[in-house]
Amino acid sequence: MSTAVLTPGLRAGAQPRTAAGARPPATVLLSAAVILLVLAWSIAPGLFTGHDPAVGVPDDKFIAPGAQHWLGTDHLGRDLLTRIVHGSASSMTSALIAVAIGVAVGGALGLVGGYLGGWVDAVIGRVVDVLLAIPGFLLAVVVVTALGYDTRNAAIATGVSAVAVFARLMRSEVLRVRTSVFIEAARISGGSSTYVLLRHVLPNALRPVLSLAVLQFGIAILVIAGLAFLGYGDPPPASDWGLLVSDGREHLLHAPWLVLAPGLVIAVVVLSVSRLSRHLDQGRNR
Amino acid sequence: MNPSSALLQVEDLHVSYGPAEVVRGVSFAVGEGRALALIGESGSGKSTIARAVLRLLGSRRARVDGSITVRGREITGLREREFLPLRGRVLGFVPQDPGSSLNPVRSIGAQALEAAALVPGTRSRAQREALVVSALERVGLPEPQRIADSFPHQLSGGQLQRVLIALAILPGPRLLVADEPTSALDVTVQEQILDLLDELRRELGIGVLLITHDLAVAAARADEVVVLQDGSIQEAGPTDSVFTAPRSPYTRALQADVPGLNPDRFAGLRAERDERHPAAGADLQVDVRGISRTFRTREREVRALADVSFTIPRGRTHALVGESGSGKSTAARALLGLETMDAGTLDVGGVEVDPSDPRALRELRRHLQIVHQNPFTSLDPRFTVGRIVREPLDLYRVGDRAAREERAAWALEAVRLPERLRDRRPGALSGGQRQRVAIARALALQPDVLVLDEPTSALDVTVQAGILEVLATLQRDLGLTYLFISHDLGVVRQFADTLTVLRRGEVVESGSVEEVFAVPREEYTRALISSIPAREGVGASA
Amino acid sequence: ALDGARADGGPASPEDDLELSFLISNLDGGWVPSQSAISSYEANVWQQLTDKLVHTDAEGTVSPWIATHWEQNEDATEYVLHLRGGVTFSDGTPLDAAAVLANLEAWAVGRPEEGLARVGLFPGGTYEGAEALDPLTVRVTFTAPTLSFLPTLGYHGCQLMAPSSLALSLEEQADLAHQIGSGPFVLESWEPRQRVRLVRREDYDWAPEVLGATGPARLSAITFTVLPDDTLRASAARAGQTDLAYNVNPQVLDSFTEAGFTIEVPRYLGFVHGYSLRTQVAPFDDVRVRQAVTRGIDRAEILRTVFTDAWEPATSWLQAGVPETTDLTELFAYDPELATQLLDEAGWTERTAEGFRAKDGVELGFTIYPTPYLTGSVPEAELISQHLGRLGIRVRTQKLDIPTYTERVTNDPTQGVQEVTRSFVDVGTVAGVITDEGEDWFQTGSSDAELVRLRDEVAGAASREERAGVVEELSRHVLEQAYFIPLEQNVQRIYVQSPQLSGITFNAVAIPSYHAATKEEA
Amino acid sequence: MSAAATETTAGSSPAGTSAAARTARRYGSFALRRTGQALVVIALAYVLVFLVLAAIPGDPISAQLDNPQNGYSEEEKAQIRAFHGLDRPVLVQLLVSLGNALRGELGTSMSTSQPVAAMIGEAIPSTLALAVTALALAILLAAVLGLLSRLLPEGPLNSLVRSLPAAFLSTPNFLIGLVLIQVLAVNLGLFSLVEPESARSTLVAALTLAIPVSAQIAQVFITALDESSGQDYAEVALSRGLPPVQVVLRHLLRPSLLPTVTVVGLVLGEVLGGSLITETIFGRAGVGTVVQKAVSSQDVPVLLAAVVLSATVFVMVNLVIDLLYPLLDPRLRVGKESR
Ligand SMILES: Nc1ncnc2c1ncn2[C@@H]1O[C@H](COP(=O)(O)OP(=O)(O)OP(=O)(O)O)[C@@H](O)[C@H]1O
Ligand SMILES: Nc1ncnc2c1ncn2[C@@H]1O[C@H](COP(=O)(O)OP(=O)(O)OP(=O)(O)O)[C@@H](O)[C@H]1O
Ligand SMILES: [Mg+2]
Ligand SMILES: [Mg+2]
Repeated sequence: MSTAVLTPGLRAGAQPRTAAGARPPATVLLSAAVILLVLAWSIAPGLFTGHDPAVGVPDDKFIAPGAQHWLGTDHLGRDLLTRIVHGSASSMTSALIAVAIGVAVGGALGLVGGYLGGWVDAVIGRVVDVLLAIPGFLLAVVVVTALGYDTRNAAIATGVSAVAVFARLMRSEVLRVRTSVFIEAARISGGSSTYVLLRHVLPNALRPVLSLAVLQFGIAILVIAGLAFLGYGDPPPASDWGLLVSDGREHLLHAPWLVLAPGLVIAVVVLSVSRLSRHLDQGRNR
Repeated sequence: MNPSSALLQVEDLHVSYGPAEVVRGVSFAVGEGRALALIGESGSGKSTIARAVLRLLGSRRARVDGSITVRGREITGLREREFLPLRGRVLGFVPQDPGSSLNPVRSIGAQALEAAALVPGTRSRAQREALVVSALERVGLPEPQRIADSFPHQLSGGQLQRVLIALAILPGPRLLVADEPTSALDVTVQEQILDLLDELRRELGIGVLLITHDLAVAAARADEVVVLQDGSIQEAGPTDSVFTAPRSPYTRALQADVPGLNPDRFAGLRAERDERHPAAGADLQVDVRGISRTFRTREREVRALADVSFTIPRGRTHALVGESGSGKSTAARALLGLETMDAGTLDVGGVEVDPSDPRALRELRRHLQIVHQNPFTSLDPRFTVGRIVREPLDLYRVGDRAAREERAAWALEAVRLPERLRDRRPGALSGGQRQRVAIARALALQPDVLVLDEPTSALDVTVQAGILEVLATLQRDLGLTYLFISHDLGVVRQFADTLTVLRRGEVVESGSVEEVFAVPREEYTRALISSIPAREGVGASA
Repeated sequence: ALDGARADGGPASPEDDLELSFLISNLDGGWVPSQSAISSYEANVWQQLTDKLVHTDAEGTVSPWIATHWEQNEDATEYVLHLRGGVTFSDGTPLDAAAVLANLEAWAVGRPEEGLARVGLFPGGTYEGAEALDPLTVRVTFTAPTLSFLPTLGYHGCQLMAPSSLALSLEEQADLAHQIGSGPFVLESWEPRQRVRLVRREDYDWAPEVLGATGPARLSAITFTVLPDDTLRASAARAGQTDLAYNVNPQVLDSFTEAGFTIEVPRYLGFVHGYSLRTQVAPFDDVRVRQAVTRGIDRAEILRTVFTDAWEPATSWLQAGVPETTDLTELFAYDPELATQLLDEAGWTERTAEGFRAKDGVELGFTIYPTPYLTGSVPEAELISQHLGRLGIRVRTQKLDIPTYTERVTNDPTQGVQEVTRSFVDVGTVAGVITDEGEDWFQTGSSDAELVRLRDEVAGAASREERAGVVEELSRHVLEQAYFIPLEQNVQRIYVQSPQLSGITFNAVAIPSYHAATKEEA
Repeated sequence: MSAAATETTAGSSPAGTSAAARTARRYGSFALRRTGQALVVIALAYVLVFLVLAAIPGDPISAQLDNPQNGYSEEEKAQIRAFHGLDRPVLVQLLVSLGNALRGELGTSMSTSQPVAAMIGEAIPSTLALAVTALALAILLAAVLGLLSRLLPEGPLNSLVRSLPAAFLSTPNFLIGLVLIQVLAVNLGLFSLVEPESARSTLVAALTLAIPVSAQIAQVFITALDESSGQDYAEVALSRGLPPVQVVLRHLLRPSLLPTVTVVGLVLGEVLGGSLITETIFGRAGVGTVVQKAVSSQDVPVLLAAVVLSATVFVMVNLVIDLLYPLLDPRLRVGKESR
């Protein structure tokens, strides 16, 4: 207890924000550009390449990257860049599906568990523990086995394996928000339980969940690529990025670009996504 | 004072974090065995100066210009390696928050031995252990060995602060920089620590640079005072002259806002109120009878309230006073029906509060609202100011939309928040502004009773004075009834009509403010009253 | 388990210490001879551990091995085999007439009640019995003319095992250590599904003359290591970490040739690589669709793109090496116009939104499951899908692994396309696959009278000359009906060999023998 | 438990003894509770995986039975299905299977007829070697990155160190593996592809797995170090004259260990899951390969056992980590003895 005369305790947080509106760092802009490019690839692949992704010129097989084929050609003479561009839609949508499942199912579980508490929370908590205990990739493999091999199912499997992470984060966020004074204030202002949950708890808990969703989008690309690599994705001539690496792998010895190019595209996209996610996350803490 | 003999001499110091300059041309000197107090509101640059002196700004991307000399040696240009021997051995540091200033996962002894190892000439472990024990004894810790074996979380704040002082004086520094060394501690402990610093200063001839926000501390403990505002010096000089004859308007304003120095600040407003809403014949708005509540957790049992009773007539202010954990907030929450009581009844506006009946509670809260202590967490960061204030009106479906807008505008005006802030979110408001928003929200429903749970204790004196003024004016105009919770008796004396002093959930004393202050019956109350800053001599200007 | 202990005991001289390392994709088939002797994988091991009665080479020529000479009666129902003397199994028991009788019994009849199947290709249907005329002479009799008997003795299923091994139960036989042969190498140690190590048998002296070497093998040991991944085996070979890598992607072979490696793509007797079509399954119930498919495939482009110069075009549905094969290329040569015309005639004239042909709202299309047994079958299917796509046929491809393939394709009668990579040593085999008195590849049952007639004539032929004519007639019928779509000469086994290796020979079914092989030290 | 604790602390003051005993008893009940929870999670994982796998259409036995070439009669098929328990309702199958598992019987593989325990048992050493090496490498890598991020002065080098984890995490591990094989084995001949279980090969495979895993540990470690370096005690230690390196080693390391150890437990899942791809790339005959084969042949008993084994390892390691917390952080030692 002190005789507060001039403010004790409060730190920099007391100052109104001044840095708001500053331009994001260059790496973030670059990441955003990469993601925009890939989105554009997914929406209108035809704009970016003049080649056919499925039918190549067989006599032009294994041409090394150069002026004519920027990323070279594959074993059937198809332009690799074209295949990557055309494969992005499938890679992106499947990652989106995975994240959507994770956010929707995991978010709902976390929200309900965190807000209601009690036995509901205990039951949900155990389910989440179980999902968490099974290594994610293994769980995805099991689920995709049960559903059948194709990219959509791989996406669903990836989503299922991400449910636990989202549920946990959502729950802890809800717990954090739920104990905030403004929640009590809303109750005192006459808000019902549902009103408080939907208008105050959910929106305030969502931000970190969304930034995790962005991060998870990148991870989903990797997991789905991994599944495709093991052969649990769409069959050829689909050109999912993981499949491209998996196919190109047979030619690693004499046409290494078939592995490196799609592999690096995956890496760059995921890196951009995670940079963006980190930026969003910082925005929250600022 | 002869500058060349000064222990620490700061000359035209400028510090900026990035583009923002936060210390502008500050100069002062601390001599051997002398104490200099650096006072100023939050963010005025006090800690920054301390860090500049100790060269702890390294990791903060700060630019430092000007000159700092320690015993005549310029230190601003020194290389890190050359400065290292000065740290601890010449310049000691006592931090503000003892709870977080010791590594929680290492024992006190381990950290003390590490400090002892830095003292030149201590080779053997036994020597170091002896040093540690004697330093711990020197700061008045009775069982040094037990202390050394403990981990920080096993000691109280006062003990920890003593440990930190012991660690600071262990290498025999010439100057101690103490950055708000007592503001995290209880009143009674505060005095002991300050006494200890005084004693060390006298006996060992150590110079002290004391940073504080507490004018009373500065007045009582320092030889000289430097008043900072916004990084520049407003006033500097011997303590007596600064406090008795402040020259700068800022210092004068500062003094005027200190509740303890101006007990009658709101006397005028309250007199008008008494005229408009005479006390005689006013019905009881709040009637609390014999409430008790005990919290039981796995670990322990806490008696938060034990047979507490008080009443508040319409249009008056009742204060609940007591140290932290004495049950003040629990009583307030009980009134709002947020907490069930083990025993006793609470009536608000003649209706009994029943926490188990949601509809009755909803009805109750139309007439009874609360303003929370912390303005930083009591507002939804995603809502705009306008929407926050309108929310209770929307939820209670008061009038049509236009009427609600109007009512919200009225509430914002009542707390003197400028119109332009309506579309901002809490993140873009200062603490004082946020607290006004919280009050406006509580006012929007035009309740009869407001519970104010330490509404200003997180705020600056100046801001606090403004808020209290708003509240006093509202009471005068609307005849509101306040339950005012505070641990600051200075504020209570200015603002409340009656008070109840709580200690560990029990009523220690109650009555009208005048009576209690004039003749406190209990020792506890006396200690609380004596902690109001310097009334004798200094406060004469009020 | 004997790892490290040399079987022959004596110290080997340095130049004698040549070891061969062999990388193989799997050894999952187990070691019961009737189950795995004809496997593309285990056969590589069996061939070094065991001998055969005769040697059949890639042209189908039969030459002596354990049988030094033989006689055959007029109508090919009775054979007398004369055995080489002094041959012993590695456990010391003699390989004499009694042992041969035991083996014949196992090949022709087996012990099905104990789970021990007979050897599929051995003409068990007409086998009557065998007797020992003396310790080194055996007479084998058949109920009907059986021309395939002699060449089949050189087939990898007909390997000579010690009678003691043959007598073991199914479970006991699963242990490779119990399998005693008379071959140039003997087992030293093995780990299930991972590794087999063989060492030279020092007293071996009965190699077939055609191999061009006598006495014990030149190599002192062979280690077969399982590395399931094609790319890894190729990389290991390229890095010089193995002498031999089995089955790599044909498309990487050119780069190996450039780097000086020897590539062996032994062709064998059997069917060419191709698709057999099930005529009960739409759209293959229409001969015009089948013909359009076979005419729509640009085989030349497949050869250029997917394979190397070592591959050759198919000339019939039988490998060119089979003596009875004649060039029937004109019956299935690439002719997109003709294909278009056939599809139009068959009524597939509607078009779907994606541009594929349709009839009565049903899209014209099918799925190919590229066989996991053959590297290169996936890109090949992709190309075929492109070729037929140009005609308006939608061809989906789905890559499966071996077990799923077995379940979803081989065992599923509703799959229209079956990829064929089958070997045989005697053309008589075809009689066993084409109708319901056999595997009924085309699902015609006995409905195609012509097919039934040709089957009976092939099966009943008593002379090779007479049979050759029937085979040509049969082939013509199969190709005209487009029951079978030939793709290219089947190369089921690809051996990438280090340039230091030499003296390797392959038999009729492209299984290598390392008896005469040697290796220059690098 | 409490009795033992009392004995070991005998000799100290009576008050101390009872406090220590109380602490020990509390720790004991905490440990028991956590262990119980862990067992429940494992059992639930079994049930969950069983139910998911029950959804798979078909099984190897039916596939074999339904092969027309085998020509089994319906009666024979039913008999054989009954023998394998395939005719019973899923819930009964689950209970039987769970009961067997509790008795340590994992059943036999549907595709190879080998005992599941043996199949997985043979594969464990390879995976264990891979996982342990990978985890050790990951921790090492993360430790180096974390310490560098604190010890290097601010500047491009420090930024590089801090951006490495994100880059590591973004690179698909199959890409890393393939490149390592190409460069280290094929181009430089540093290890033999023919002996995937050799020490060198294991090291490279482990590196493949360790890179993305280390990134996650490093991220948490760096954040934790940054966080503790922003704590008052770090500044106070510095003001006492402790050299910055010593501040990092003595004051920042221990408090950062708690979140780091936690994440090490969590990334174990990545290690186990990632071994699937790594084993495939390097041709190792580990549990991952067994799982792959089981997946493709829909060999439910094997898959079930492998997944539950992974879950068990995960849960157990995390249990141990949970039980270790009080040792790492005295604040978590239940009960405050002195004040
Ligand atoms: N690391 C930093 N980076 C940027 N700005 C900073 C930093 N530290 C402090 N500031 C700003 O510098 C100004 C002075 O801060 P300082 O901590 O010295 O104030 P103070 O007088 O000690 O305040 P308080 O009484 O709240 O402790 C404030 O406006 C603060 O927001
Ligand atoms: N929900 C609860 N469960 C357990 N103990 C509680 C609970 N709420 C309050 N307490 C305890 O009851 C006592 C009184 O708490 P209360 O918040 O009323 O104190 P206070 O006087 O408002 O203190 P402060 O000045 O710190 O706000 C404290 O010891 C507190 O720890
Ligand atoms: Mg400060
Ligand atoms: Mg309180």
